[in-house]
Amino acid sequence: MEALAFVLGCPLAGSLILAFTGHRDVARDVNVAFSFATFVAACTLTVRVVSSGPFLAASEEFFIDPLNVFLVTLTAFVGLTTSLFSRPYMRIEQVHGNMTPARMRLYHSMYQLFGFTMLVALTTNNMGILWVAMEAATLTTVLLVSVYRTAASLEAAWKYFILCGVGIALALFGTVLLYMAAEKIFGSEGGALLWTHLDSAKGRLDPNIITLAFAFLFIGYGTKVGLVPLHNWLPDAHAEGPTPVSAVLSGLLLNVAMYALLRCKVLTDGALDTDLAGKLLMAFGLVSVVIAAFFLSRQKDVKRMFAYSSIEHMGLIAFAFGLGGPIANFAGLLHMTVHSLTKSAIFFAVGHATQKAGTQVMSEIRGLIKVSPTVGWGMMLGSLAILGMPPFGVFASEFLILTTAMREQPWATPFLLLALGVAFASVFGRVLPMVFGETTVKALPHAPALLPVFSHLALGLMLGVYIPPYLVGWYTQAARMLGG
Amino acid sequence: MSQLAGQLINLFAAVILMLAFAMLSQRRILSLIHLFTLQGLTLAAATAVVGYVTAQPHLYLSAGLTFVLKVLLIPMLLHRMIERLDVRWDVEALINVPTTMLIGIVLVIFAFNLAEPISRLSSSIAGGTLGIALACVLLSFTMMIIRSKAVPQVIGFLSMENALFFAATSATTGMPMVVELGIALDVLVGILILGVFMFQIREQFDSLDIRHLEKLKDN
Amino acid sequence: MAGLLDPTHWLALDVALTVVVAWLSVAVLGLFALRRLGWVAKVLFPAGGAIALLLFAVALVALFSAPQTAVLPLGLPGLPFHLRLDPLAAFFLMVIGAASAGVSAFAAGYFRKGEGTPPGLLCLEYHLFIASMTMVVLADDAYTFMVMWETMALSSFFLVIANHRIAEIRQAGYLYLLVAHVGAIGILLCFGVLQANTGDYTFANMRAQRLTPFWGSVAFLLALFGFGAKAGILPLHVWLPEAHPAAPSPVSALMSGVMLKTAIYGLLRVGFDLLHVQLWWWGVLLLALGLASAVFGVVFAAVQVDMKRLLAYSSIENIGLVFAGIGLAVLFSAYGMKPMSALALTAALYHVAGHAFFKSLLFVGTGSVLHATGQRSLGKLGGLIRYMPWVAWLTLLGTLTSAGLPPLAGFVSEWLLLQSFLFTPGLPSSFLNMLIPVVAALIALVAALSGYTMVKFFGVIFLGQPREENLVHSHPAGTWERVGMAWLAAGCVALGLLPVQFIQAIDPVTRQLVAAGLGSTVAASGWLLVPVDIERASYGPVVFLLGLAASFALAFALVRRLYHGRLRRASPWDCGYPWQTARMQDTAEGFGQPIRQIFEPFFRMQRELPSPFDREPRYRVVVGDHFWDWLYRPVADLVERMSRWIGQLQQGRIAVYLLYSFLTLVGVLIVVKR
Amino acid sequence: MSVLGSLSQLLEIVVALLLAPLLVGWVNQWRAWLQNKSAPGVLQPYRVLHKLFNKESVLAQHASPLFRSAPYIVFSCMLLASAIIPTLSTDLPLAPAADAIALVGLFALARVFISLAAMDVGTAFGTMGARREMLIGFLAEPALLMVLFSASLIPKSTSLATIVETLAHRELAIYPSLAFAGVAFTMISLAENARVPVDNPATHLELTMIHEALILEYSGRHLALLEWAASLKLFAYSCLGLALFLPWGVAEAHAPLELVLALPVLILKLALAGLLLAEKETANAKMRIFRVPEFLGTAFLLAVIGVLVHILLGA
Repeated sequence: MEALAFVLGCPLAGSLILAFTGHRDVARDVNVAFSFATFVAACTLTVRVVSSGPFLAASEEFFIDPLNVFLVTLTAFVGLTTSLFSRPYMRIEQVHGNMTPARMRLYHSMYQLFGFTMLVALTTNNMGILWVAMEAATLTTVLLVSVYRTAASLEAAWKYFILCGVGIALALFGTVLLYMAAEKIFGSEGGALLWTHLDSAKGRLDPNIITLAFAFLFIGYGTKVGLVPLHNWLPDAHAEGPTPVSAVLSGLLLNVAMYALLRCKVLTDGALDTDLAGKLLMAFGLVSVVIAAFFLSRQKDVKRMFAYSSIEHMGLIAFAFGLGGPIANFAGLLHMTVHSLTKSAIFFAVGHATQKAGTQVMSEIRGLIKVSPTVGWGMMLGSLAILGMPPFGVFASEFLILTTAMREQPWATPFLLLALGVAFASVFGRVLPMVFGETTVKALPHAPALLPVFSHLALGLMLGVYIPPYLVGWYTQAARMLGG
Repeated sequence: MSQLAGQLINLFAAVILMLAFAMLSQRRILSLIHLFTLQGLTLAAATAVVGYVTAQPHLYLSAGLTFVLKVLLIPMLLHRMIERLDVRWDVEALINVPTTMLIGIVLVIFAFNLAEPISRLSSSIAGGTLGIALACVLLSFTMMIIRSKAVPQVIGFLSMENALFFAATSATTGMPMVVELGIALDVLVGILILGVFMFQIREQFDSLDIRHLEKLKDN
Repeated sequence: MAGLLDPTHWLALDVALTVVVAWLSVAVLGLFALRRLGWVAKVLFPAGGAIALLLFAVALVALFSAPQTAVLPLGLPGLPFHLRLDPLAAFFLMVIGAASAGVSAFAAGYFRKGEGTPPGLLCLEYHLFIASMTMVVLADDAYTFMVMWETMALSSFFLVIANHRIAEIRQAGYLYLLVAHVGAIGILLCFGVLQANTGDYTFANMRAQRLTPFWGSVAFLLALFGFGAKAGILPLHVWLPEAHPAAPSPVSALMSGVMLKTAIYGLLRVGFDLLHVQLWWWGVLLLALGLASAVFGVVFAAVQVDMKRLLAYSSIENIGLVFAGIGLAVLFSAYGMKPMSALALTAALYHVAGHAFFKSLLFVGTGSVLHATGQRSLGKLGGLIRYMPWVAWLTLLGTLTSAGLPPLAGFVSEWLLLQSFLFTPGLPSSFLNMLIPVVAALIALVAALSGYTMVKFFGVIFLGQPREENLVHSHPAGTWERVGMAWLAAGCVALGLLPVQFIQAIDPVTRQLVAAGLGSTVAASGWLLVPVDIERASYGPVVFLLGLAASFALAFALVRRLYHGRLRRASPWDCGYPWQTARMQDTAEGFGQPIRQIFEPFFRMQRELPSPFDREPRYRVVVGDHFWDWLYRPVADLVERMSRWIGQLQQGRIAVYLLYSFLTLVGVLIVVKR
Repeated sequence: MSVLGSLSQLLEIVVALLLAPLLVGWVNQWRAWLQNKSAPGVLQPYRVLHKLFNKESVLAQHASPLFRSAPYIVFSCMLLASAIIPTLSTDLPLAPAADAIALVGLFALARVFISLAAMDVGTAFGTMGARREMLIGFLAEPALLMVLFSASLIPKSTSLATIVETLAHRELAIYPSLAFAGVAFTMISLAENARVPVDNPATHLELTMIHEALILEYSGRHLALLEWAASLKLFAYSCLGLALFLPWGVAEAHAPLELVLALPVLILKLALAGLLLAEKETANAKMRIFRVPEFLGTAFLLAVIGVLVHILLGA
């Protein structure tokens, strides 16, 4: 309970404080401090849940169960490492003159607020609040994306805002329908939107309404997950914002959206006897994987490329949850974890690489391994990991997903094979010359932050060869909640 | 009494739908804002009536909220914005209004057809309005698609929010208060941010024509 | 892992694991001594070699002991790392251990300063590579297998691009890893079929499954795709002639000599062990692919002008022969002719072992040459036998083995293979019987052509006169290099002279896979190799060698005894044209010319013929591979076209994006409405 | 291995060593006569060998040990070959050590060494000769193998002794496959022994010679050994052909009488064979080197067809 209060309180307080002090040099460290506090609180919360099971809080408005607590911890952790990364990164940005003090203030405050909204979205028990939090997350990230105030960043932010705004609006419509269905059972008292109630009564929800509701919720949250063809905001937003923001966007926000989608899926599966939700997820997931793979082979901008790779992986995750069943759900959750770890690590490395080369155009970044071996290796290993090379964790989940798909949906495997092959060819073919070979780039004014990169990669590596038992228990419980 | 109220709500629904159509075909930004204000007003009224019928005090609150937000605050903001950006007398050329109308009608039929089974077994006094709300959502969506200037696009976005509110209040008897507050807050912040953006876009591209925002692409 | 604390009753498997751990620790030590070449070269690599010898010994023991299993507390939940050491695994462990021992010793003398990647890192990657190969063979569940398989690919990739300054090498590495990865996905899907929806990925479970012929064939084809890609079978071979030359020579040796064998292992494991029944057409398919690769490989090897490319192509040839043998074994066992199947399988395995030795030997030989001269192009070498005799004579052994000449290893496997073909006309299907002579003829042709290629290889590098002045200063190989090469050469000779003993060692493997073996029949007739019975066929390499040696000695003695041994050195006959230079010798291109002429349709040739009016006339011929045009370019173009087409989706207009969302919404609504 | 066996083995080796040059002399003599030239004596090859052994041998400056050891290796290969081919008897202690396939391998070994030796000196001719020799080799070798296969399919065995035994001492049967094999074998042995139409032993015309180009740098005892080896090769091939295609008269195990009888029969057969060879060499013209692959390819195909025919007719 208190832990929860801290989890939500720290970032909120942080954003308020940094809203005034964010332009000072100390702010970077304050940012880290608050993120660290959040992380600690999240850990205690996790311990609590793992030891004594799920619980409700604040008159049932908040609900902590294995499914969301593991995302909470993940969010807090990546938030922490990203803040660590953003210390030197933003410092260098200031030196390069891309960030004014005012913008620094905005950046730091919004960074914490963004974390807050995500944590609320994860922990709330109220589908309405979930929606509110998602919208709020959108708003904060819009500000973060546009922080450079360049033409490109404005365009990206605008598109991001409009597309996600519309998407989220549709989700609201879905929520209204959900409420409408629930109202018949619970009456118009507040309880009707509480997920726990809905979950307990999902068998009795009216299928017609739920079907329609899920359609809207799917489109709505699917937009934020970045499922093709609702993905168009994603590459722009990732490419034009500051790199730490890109890291949290694809590392965390996509996960949160996916989480919202999963909550809806559980209700829908309960209410309908058809496997509508699963089918939709599978179809859109597969399309996303294939289309994103082909987009990958056209990229010139490094951050854009990895944004598309995020779309691809989200598609894979959606496909996994669509498959359903204990193994596939487990694989999906695992993939969410390793993807956010690996992808954010990649963005850290990419951030320093782009700062070194002074450009995001891949053809102009060369021979990182010569200038700073650590960044080079970070990028190399990260890319290999994200491409599903063992012993990194992404491989573990892809292994489970593909092998399960091979027998449950054989027709899908050729597409997956094609997509993964194309993705590998495109990404690796571009990363290789960036990392190896001759170079002309120069050193940085400040030392890059390497702890985040390699801690993430190490974790990803560990999840590939060894998953700690409590983590396993955690995953399996979560998978069970997803109707595995 | 109650079925009079029901008819009243249906009337409001019709008005809102009509206003949506009007917006879809309206060329001038200023009148767009007026239409939007009207829509907000109707929405507030409808909410109040629903509150009166179902005797739910918190609906009055949300009616008031709607009034303040969508009749006073946002229109005012919009007015000041177009004042500053001096696009008050802007007229944008729409492609072929009749076609858009036809599309709109098709959408309305589609929406009704979609909502029909639900409305039938809807408990609340005016469940039939769900179809209208859905239609409004789709219409505003279309509007956003065909508008090529920033402000009208935003207004389309807002009218979509209106439709959602309408669905929330009339189809169901109002969302929980906390949710409504949250939504309202989001909308407000959103419109503020959009406002800021418009100025920045303006100074970047010295125009609000979003056709300038087509640099980032992959083809 | 029972009694791990008490070394007295360790199982062979425990020792094998210890070997892996030891290698890993050596690797880590290398990471700590990143740039201290002396330490890495003179301590770590020899240590790795010694460990490899231990592996070799333990594998030899394990061959004759019952399967042992262990479970490591790693891996996925409910799917820890299962390990199993059965005869099949033991055989390949033996190959790995033996070959990598020699290569490690050589590597100790090979790596120099200033070659791209720092030596410590090379040491790390190198030992990671051999350790992962060992684990691939030990793996007993799909996940462990895949993890180790890809680790193997990854570490070898980094070794290939050790000298990453050069763009071609990066390209080669890229192609290599790409093919490896796609192949790996194929294998992964194959396991997906084999686990048959049980969600249990252990091989034990897969053995228990009884797949329908359809699913069985799907699994087999996927496995063939995956492992074929790794083995460099047509048409997935293109990476091989690029990657093997690009790597440092010890690495090329390991990749050609050992890594390709893991693909063979995988194919055997899936085809014979995990799949409970074989279909006859699998055998035909394997046979066809194998022969195609063999002919293709040897023909291309014959026309190469880069010594390492030549060897790479010859690897394709040898792997093709192994595939042919396996195909025959599948064919036989599909018709329930167990002993014949065992014979074919023995031939294949024998060739696996032999190839591991002689190809590694040849590659490290080129390594020494490369170091001594800095030349890879045959056109610029020659006469080295006088400057680096050790390398020359040891390489000669490898060359003769590779040419399939008695009494060395290559001949034995060739002999066994031909024997198994000779007995084929007992197959129930007359159509297949028709096929056999053609197949046998092709194999004979391949063998003869490899002789041609090897004469070219050895003759142009080591014999004749130096084609460049600086070759005169090329220094002989160091001690470690000699030790490594000597070990490998000894292997070639031993395999050639002791087929009986070695076939007895293979016997448990064939018994495990096809429930039959040659061990007993062979053991019956002492030193004579008699696969079936003395009346049908027999071959006694020792007697053979003794006969040769005796007549050699006799002739020598008699000539010396009866006549004088006067000898005079003079310059060779210049047929009246005293201005001959070393450049007037026949070149590698020249040596390949007849092949280019006879097998013209095989090649994509661009000739540059000189005209009599050129100021400085030059002749140039570039020999290319048709498969690029037939298979790879089209695929690449297709992907390119598709991505360009898909790229149209993302054209920057927000209205269009909104339209997408809108249409998707409507579409989904329509779908759910139904 | 019986006493008689070892005896016949010894006898075979001696016979081979003695008769081989004689056969060459015989062929040359007849060829001269057929070409209306005055012929050298039948014993001429012996005289040549004696002369060469007595001469001092001249070595190129940078010739390597490989160059010097090659003649001995080649010689011993040929000796071993003619020892394992059942010319007089099928009861040979050495025979089990090497069957038909090993025999082909043996010839290949010799070829590889002579070619390497030729490349060692590094003159244009040596390498060219080596290349041509290997070219002929890689076509002739599989063809020979196929010929032996089509023979070995009859007794289902690759052991030469068994083959000859079956062919010689079974009731007379017509094997159509052997007809093809025979033709193929003739062509192969012409090519392998550097005979017209593939090569001309009597010329040193630089652009066309093959065998002579190989041994161009040799002299003295080394040359003598190589010449002797060449004649042994011719002898071995002829005996192989005779053993396969008219095997009658070859002694079986434990039949001393047959053994005594076998020698004259063999000589008779060889004389006839030599006569035919001389006739053929006179009647035909040498072909261009580029036509050789076609020639040998035909032989290869014929041999394969032979095997096919055997399997088709199930005979």
